[in-house]
Amino acid sequence: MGNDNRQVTEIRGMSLVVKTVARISVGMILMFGVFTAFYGHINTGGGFAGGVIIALAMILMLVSYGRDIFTNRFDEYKALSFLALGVLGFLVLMSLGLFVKDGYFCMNIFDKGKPFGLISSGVILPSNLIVLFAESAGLLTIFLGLVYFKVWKGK
Amino acid sequence: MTEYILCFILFCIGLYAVVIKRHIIKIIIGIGIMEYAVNLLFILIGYKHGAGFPFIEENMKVMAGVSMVDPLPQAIVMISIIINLTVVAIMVALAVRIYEKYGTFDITKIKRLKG
Amino acid sequence: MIFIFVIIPILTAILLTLFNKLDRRWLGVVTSAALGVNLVAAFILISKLAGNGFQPVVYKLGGWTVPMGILLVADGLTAFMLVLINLISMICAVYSIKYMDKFLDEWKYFVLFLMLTASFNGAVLSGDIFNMFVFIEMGTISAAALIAFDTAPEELESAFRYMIFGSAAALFVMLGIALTYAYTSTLNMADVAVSIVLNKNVALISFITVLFIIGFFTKSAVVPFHFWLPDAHSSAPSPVSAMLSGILVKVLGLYALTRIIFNVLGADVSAVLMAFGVVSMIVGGLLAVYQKDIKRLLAYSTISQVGYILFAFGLNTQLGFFAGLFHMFNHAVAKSLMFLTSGAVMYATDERILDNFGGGLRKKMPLTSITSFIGSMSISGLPPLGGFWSKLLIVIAAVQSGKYGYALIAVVVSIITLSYFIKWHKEIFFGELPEKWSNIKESPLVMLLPMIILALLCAVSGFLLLPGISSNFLEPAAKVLSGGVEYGKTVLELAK
Amino acid sequence: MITLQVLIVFMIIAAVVAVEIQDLLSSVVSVGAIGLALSLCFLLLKAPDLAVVQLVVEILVLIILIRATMSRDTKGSERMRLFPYVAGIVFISVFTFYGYAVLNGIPEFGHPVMKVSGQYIKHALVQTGSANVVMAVMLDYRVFDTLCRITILLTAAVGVLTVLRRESRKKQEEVKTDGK
Repeated sequence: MGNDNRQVTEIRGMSLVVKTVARISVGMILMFGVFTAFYGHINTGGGFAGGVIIALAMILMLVSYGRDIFTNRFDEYKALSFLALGVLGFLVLMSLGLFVKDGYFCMNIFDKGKPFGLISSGVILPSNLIVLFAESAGLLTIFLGLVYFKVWKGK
Repeated sequence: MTEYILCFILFCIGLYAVVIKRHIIKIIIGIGIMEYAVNLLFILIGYKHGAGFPFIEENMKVMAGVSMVDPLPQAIVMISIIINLTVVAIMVALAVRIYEKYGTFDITKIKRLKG
Repeated sequence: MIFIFVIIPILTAILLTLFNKLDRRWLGVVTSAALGVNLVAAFILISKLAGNGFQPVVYKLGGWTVPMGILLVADGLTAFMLVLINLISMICAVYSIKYMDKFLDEWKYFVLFLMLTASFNGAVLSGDIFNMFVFIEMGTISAAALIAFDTAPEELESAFRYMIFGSAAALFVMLGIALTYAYTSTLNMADVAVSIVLNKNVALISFITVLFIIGFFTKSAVVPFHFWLPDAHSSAPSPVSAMLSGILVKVLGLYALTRIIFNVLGADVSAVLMAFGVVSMIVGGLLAVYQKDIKRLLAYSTISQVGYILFAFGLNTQLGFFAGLFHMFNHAVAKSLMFLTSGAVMYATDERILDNFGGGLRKKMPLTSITSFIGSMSISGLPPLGGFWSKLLIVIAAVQSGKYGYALIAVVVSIITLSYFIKWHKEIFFGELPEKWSNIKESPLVMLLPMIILALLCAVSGFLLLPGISSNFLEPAAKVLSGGVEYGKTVLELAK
Repeated sequence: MITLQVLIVFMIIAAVVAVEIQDLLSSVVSVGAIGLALSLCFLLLKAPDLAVVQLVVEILVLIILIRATMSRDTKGSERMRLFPYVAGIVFISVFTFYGYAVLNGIPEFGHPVMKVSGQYIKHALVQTGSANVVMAVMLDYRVFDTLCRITILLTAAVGVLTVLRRESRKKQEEVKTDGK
């Protein structure tokens, strides 16, 4: 009797130690990814590094907790539509320059703000955030595609 | 000069793996090595002796044209790293599917196409 | 406003991924509508160019001056390529509305198709070497995924082989870009051209040219690097193989090669281009005669026709460039017509090996057989059709620049072309109808319409030579190529 | 710089190991070693953005590669074929020698001709307001590249999903009813 419930918790994903470490560290990794994206135009990183870090945090959860945490609520088509929304947002942000008087397509029309403050470099901060959102969704789609393929073969 | 030559040798090892090796995963690894070598060459070109990181700090007098490393290759390599990631991802997806259909990773055995 | 050529396909692709529950007809209609808008914009661009005497139209992205930002340049050659790309991709999109009803997940096909077209338009428009490389990479990835669309073992293997050759070629091009940046420390094509003219280090420029030549010859399937083309074209869905052999081989390969070698580096490589052109003419033609698979035969004939175009460019004379570009137009139109007709035949009969066709399909599929006859005769150069005029011009250009031997080879190879296309037709369309094909019907209207349009284009393209039309369609493109390095100076003044 | 040359030599050795070793998993691990050494090289060459991105992307490539080889650890049965081996060696030696003879055309290592990026450094803070010049170049001066790069990510994501979907053709009876 005793080992039944222990057995149940063991079925999906890796051992308990990995799960607890993952559960603790995922919050920090996500925060680090968002921090890199927010302060991209001041110190290193930026939208790209932040996006990949956040995708890695999700993959850490996926690997350590097994596939079923995602299967019902979230599949790769939802992730793909997030990616498409991200790219659409980036396109809209880039085409804002067209509506200015003699603007060009990818023009940085927001005001430049205080040189070293957070809100300081016009279009670069919002585009960093949009790239963060699109990048993590895209890499997650690619990884989910690769992982779920194995599941179909299994069923 | 020696850095450029070492980078060329790394590129050639990747090229060797792609041309000679028959195992699909080895070919993907060869493409990966070639991509690393090209990215490294781009950054080697942009390096400047005794120059600082390409950031503008608070107190730095930018107008004096203080020496910085070349930022343009860094922007280009940042873009080409992720392109290489997508190339490897698509090749791995194809390799997984080929393994499931053919049952082997050896490219010479996968000769269903004639002519 | 010339960035809309790239943005409209990307925007429609994004909308299609978001609303992918649409019915297949709506997806196809939206795709071909977007490409139709592109085609109309290409014609407007030509009229604008003709207006101010074919000065290149320059668009400074983001408002930055030349060396700082990226530049989109549309001169005579770009306008010609834009018309060619958008014309054929719109027709292939209309064709694939009906062709795709055998497949699941059509929205993925149309998204990748739009991305492929966006990468062609971007590669042709961009005035920046690295930007052209990024578009070439986008074209390689979307073409590989489209080849592997029907996930049968052959498709997967040919997509993998195409991906190896494509990314290896892209890496050679990237190595060339790295060395050009090290030498001239700018990435803008016009800037590179001007600074190379100032201080010319012949050894380094020849090494960079060799790198670019290796990369772009692999992309345009010239003989020593052509191993990916027959597999990729014979296993891709027909509209995709029509796009691949009609445009991808010409835009990512030949256009990029000529633009960088002639306009940016200004290197004198005409002997190399001619030699490789003649070799791939002969090898492509000879190999095509022994093929059993209908699409593989067309793929090898693409290799030999690309050899014709390369040979014409290698002559390095104004008439040579004119004949090469004209043959590029004719071959793109006729070869995509041939791939569409072979797709229609496979759609009706699900049979692709020449021997067990038994012929006689023309009784059941009259229109398809007529259009495919026009297409094949246009490629092999029957007098009234377009292919004859371009091959004639190539032979005249070769004779004018004193290359009699090569001109003779060109004529012999066009006779070989005629032979394997007649074999192609005899096996499929002529002769009496075996009983197993008795119940097939003519291909549906949505597939017939593109074929008829392309067949008319084949027949009518002879009129492109009239002074009125050719002076603002083919002539400026040839002038840009034969102009060589002046491209850099004109673009720099305009973009000040 | 000696440390840089030592790192690149280490990468070359790891590349040879990655290519020549029979066992798949250890060759994938040595590719990971090359990627991490490359991230160190970027740090030495004063490119911190790239070090972060390369390190993180390297982990993702490693996961994807291990994912492909995990359950199929077949030994690579390599029979040494002489002709392509010799052809490869000849082509590579010609390529390296030609490169070596030509490389003195490029400015010496460490003295780049910074015609355009000199402008970037001078005007980045004023024109774009961002302190990180690399981010300024990527997201403001050459932002069209970033736009294309995100579209490439979308293409690759849709491409991976097309390659990995279960069945690609409708069942025959479905086609008959549908294509009436």
